[in-house]
Amino acid sequence: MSLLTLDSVCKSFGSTRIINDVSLDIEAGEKHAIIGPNGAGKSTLFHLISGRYNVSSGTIGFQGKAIHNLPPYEIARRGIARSFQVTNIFPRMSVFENIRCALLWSEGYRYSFWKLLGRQKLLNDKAFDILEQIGLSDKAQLPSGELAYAQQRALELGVAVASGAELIMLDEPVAGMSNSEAENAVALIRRITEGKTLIMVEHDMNIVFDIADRISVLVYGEIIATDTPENIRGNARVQEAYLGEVPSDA
Amino acid sequence: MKKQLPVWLGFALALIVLPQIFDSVLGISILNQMTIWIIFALSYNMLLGQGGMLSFGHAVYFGLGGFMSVHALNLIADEIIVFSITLIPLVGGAVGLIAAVFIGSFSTRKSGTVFAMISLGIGELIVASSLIFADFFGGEAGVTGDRTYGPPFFGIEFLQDAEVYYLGAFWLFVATLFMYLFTQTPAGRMANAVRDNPERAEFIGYSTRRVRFISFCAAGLFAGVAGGLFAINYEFITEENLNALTSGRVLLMAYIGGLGFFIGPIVGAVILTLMNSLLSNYSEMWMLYLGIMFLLTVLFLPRGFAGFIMMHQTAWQNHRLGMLILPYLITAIPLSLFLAGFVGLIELSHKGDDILPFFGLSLGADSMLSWGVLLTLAGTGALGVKLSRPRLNAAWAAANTVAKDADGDAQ
Amino acid sequence: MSLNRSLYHSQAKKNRLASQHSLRKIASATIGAVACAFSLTAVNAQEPIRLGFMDPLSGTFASVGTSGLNVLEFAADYFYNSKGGILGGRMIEIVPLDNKQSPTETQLQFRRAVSEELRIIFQGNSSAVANTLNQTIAKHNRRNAGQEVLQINYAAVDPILTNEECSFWHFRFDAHAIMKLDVLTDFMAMNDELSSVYIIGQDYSFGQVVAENTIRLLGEKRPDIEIVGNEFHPIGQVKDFTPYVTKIASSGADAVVTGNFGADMVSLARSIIDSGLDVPIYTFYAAYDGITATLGADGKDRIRLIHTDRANPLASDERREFYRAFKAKHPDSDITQSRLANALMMVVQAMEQAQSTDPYDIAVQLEDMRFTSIAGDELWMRGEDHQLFQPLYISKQTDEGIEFDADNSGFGLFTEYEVSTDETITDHSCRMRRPRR
Amino acid sequence: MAEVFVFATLNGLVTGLLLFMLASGLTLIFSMMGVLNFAHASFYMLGAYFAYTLSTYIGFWGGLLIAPLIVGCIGAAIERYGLRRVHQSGHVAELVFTFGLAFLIEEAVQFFWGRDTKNYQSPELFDFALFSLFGQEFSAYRGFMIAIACLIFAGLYFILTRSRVGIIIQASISHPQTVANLGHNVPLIFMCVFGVGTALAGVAGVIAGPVLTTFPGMATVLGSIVFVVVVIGGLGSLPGALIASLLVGLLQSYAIAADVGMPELLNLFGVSFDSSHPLDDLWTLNLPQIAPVLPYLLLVLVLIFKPTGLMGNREQ
Repeated sequence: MSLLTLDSVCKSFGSTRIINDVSLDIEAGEKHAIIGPNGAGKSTLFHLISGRYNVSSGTIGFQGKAIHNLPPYEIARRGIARSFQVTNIFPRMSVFENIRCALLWSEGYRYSFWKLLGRQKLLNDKAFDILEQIGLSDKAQLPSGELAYAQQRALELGVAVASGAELIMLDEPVAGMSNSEAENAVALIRRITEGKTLIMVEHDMNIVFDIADRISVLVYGEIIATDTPENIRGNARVQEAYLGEVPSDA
Repeated sequence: MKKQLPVWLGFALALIVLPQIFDSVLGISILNQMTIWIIFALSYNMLLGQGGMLSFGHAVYFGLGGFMSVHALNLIADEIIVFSITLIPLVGGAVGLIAAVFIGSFSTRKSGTVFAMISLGIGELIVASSLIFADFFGGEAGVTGDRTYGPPFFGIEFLQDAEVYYLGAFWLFVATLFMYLFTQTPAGRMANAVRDNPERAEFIGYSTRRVRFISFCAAGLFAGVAGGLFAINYEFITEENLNALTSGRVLLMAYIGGLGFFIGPIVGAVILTLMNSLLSNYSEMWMLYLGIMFLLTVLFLPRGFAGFIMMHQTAWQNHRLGMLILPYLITAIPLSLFLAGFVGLIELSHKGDDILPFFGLSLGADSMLSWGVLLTLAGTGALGVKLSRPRLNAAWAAANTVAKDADGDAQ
Repeated sequence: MSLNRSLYHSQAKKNRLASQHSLRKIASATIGAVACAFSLTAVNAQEPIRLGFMDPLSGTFASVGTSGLNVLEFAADYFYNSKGGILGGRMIEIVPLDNKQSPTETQLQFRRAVSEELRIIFQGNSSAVANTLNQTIAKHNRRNAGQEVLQINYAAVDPILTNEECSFWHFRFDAHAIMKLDVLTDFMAMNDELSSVYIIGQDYSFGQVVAENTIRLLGEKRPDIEIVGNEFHPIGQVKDFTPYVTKIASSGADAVVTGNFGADMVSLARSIIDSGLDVPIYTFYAAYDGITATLGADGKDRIRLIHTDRANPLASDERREFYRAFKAKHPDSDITQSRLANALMMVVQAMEQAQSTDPYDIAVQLEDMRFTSIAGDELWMRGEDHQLFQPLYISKQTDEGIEFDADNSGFGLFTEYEVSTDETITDHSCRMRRPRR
Repeated sequence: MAEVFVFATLNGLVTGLLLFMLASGLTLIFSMMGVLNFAHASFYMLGAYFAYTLSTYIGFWGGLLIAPLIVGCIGAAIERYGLRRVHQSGHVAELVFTFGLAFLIEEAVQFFWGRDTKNYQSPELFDFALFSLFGQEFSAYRGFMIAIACLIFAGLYFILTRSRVGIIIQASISHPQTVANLGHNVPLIFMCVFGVGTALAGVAGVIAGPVLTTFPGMATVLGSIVFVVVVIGGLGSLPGALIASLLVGLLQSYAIAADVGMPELLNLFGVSFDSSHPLDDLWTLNLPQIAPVLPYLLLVLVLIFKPTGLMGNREQ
């Protein structure tokens, strides 16, 4: 059985249909990339899966249970974590606090107001481990709003993966990075999604073909193809609809 | 926590020693006000500073807690219940909590303007009902009680304000400690996260509404505790203690003190209490000064007085604070000249036929010379500040740039 | 002597001191400062008698408080300080205590008063404040024997202060609301053409006392007068009184009775005038502090007040002199409450009789004191409930026959009806607990 | 009964339109700048006081012309030297700034004009009854107030829908960033809009001062109600502001006129309580008594069930 199942998902804003009858199955452990021209609805699709938007029709199932139209926190608790295209962290809190907050729910702390965080050795160690992984341990006490851009992106990733979610969704994780920064980021993504399921939206085709096991192509709100990287490269419809518009820096 | 032990010990010591220094009736009275306002302002900061919820009706929880506490005092006096006076703040806290649970259940769904407006509306509704339900709220005269009837606490009957002070100081210490500890818990930290970025908080598994609700309830609880202390201290409470003026005042305290810092509201409460009780004895215009000070703070010290102190952290860490002392002093002299002149002008324009004693001078409103002296004073001061600014800015830059270099070297 | 006195003032009263023309000029200021140091040591032997004056001196209600303070300070200077002081040459010093008309601030200012050893506190505005102060003083005096404080209430009219809640430490120099209403309804009852009355008031204790007792008293005196409306509105929150006036108009009332004060009074009167409703307004607080000026010609013959001081024409030259002197010093201010002068003079007389400034001794002397005011009125402080009895007057706003106007507007109060001291005496329900000495 | 109804409607209309004059400026400012101006009613008060002072020299009409200009200039200056600076510290800081401003303006008014009520009179030109109905007069001045308010609404509507400036402003309401990208001087637009918004409040003050009494508390009495109106109407919606203004005005006016209360209501259901009941105050509650709080009740209900307000589509 698939880990994530989208069945005839539609989303309209007013009379404009952004996502049209999308069906998709993601297997556990799969690294899946979604590509498509600007405005194709990739981010909207992410928002539908992660609960930021409600679907207009269709269903989304995760581990066999329907999750569409649940609030984001319910979906997050079931094991879907995501990052954002525009850095979306807690700017006035320290880097360490960002990661620790991202860990809290999965570590079972819920809304407790009787436990002192300073005393939770296991939790703090875990947060430091993640900081180590994303290479920010020396900036642990800095307010995260003061980090450099690439570091903020790294933190963005860290916050997304901290909860140890089964499914990780990354929205353009390397957008706006220099080549060397992007390389580091890809290595980081590989490392932290080891053994997890990954869905990724990305414009950089090198990275997409490098990481992904399967690729879906979204054009005007419809998936026109889902296949392995090799087959997608050879798909005529994809060529026609999309590849001509690949950004030049790809 | 261990690192902060000296701070807490110092705090406790200060609470014990202060009434020995300021031991007049007035001194004790001001200290008592401070204990109440500090708790209240800290509880407000849980909402705005830590939770990002701007409330225009926080006095509701303070006032309701206070009203119930006075009623509790009366029940004790009538021997209907047996309860120690020392625990009255718990009554206030419980009432504050209950009210917050009820109101928070629908008001915390959104933050921002919607929350602010609901808090304003609820505040007005409660104030209005306080005048309608005269049996419970006592109309505009309020309700009175007497704190001396309960079972004595180790022989203390709380006849004097000084005895009440120590009770208040105890509760202040406890409440401050708990409010501080709250910031160190998952719920407290998530409140910060929701303040910073409610959207992201949802995607890491937290319902922002629930997080806000918990902060809101905690803030209501401690506001109620402050209300309970108010009841013990003044033995009465009126509608004005839950109206918009009181809500505005606690907002002022928290903001002037500095929202981003735990200690901020404490600083703000101390400053405003002093201004309110002392300044008003010297000038009818004290509210004008308060308003000006508030606006200047918002304009130039967006992080409040605590923020201003914290600005010097970098310089301090790198032992460059000394560089700033002289420039500060140089600016302070013309600044105080300007302030003296400015205040003099305001006071003089309101003297009518009376004479304004001004540093040994007697100024009269109908003497051009008087106006001239003050205008010159203010003018020279302003000019002096303007001239000394570049030097201060340079010194500031130096103290901090050097600090950054040292930082870079260390790496 | 005169120089010394004024200098002493500049020291003691901090920034609120009496003006002395000789001192206005900066040139003399330095000399003044030096002389000040001398006069201080000289005065120490003759310590001043310090009296607290607690009323709103900042904020919205401040105009009422400051005008009271002007009168009290002036009276102290005019009657005593300029004549060599009291109790063998001691000056009277008035210490202002700004309670911002808030019960909470009243408590804070009371503690300040205790701190500064002020043992006699004059207070008037707001019954809520008076009640708070009454209870605070009662508690304080019980808990601090030997440091008692005395409350001289010159304007708060809530009846309970000399009835259920009466206290040995409280003396009222104003007539309470029911006494005033008794006279007001007598006056209304005399008007045979009056057949219906509309009552409107602020929704708080005084407003309710007015409504309740107007209905009761008119019912006793003129059962034929119909009460066509009894309306309460929230205090200080009404933007526009026109909707209320519409109701008054449609009720067909011949007269309106209200206990409103401040902006609520002005707005109500304005709305009544604007809607062309030609009915008299019987009221308590519709003069001075800008109100007379604002209503001006529109209020002529329409506003009728019940009050304790005879307005124009003044009865005695002594009072005329006092008014003139006050006006010379405070051209923009009026003597809004000459009760304050009565209260001060009676307190001073009590001090002189007891040769003491102790509140207990003063209180004992004040009880059952009879006193002739500068207006020539006979006053009696009843010992049983500490309520002062004095003649009561009903006056109307007009510009005819006005010797002393209000707000320099040309309009003032002209007395139409008066009731002698004896006729105002009413029963009381006070069961006073007297401290043992 | 009919006369009460007619006059209640008229009174509600006057109050509602007065509220609208304030609410329109507030809405304009909010739409453009995202700032809920707490001090808006204070500018209304300033308008009344300036007009009072001017009217003693150059008469009412001079005041009507000049006072709003002065108020607008003060508003623009405050935007330029105050709000713009605070803007960097975020929305809470802005809200708090205007909150402090309201406080300061009230103190400043007391400082310059004193605490007494001011004898600010409507012009003699209007000292007649516009019409008389059931023996009650409707003063010409109130008619004048209605006319001015309608004029303002028409003017605003025309400017917003027909002029170039209006198109820019409309665009800024829906797409503030885009307008800046199109090369318009947004700070200048902000300053002007704030100036115009406060000047509108000034106009309201000038014409309301004579009937609603010019005193230092006049801003407080109106201040939060205007706020309530704007929020109920939907933040940023001018039609919403108009509807909410009239709604609140009429609601209060009818509530005062209606002599019904809990006793009548309970009697309908055949329930009665004796007066010694502890909740006596609740059972004897009547509508006129709670009229002034009805807007707040409405506010809370609207916010709970439709947080965007009646006509709004933006959530702040």
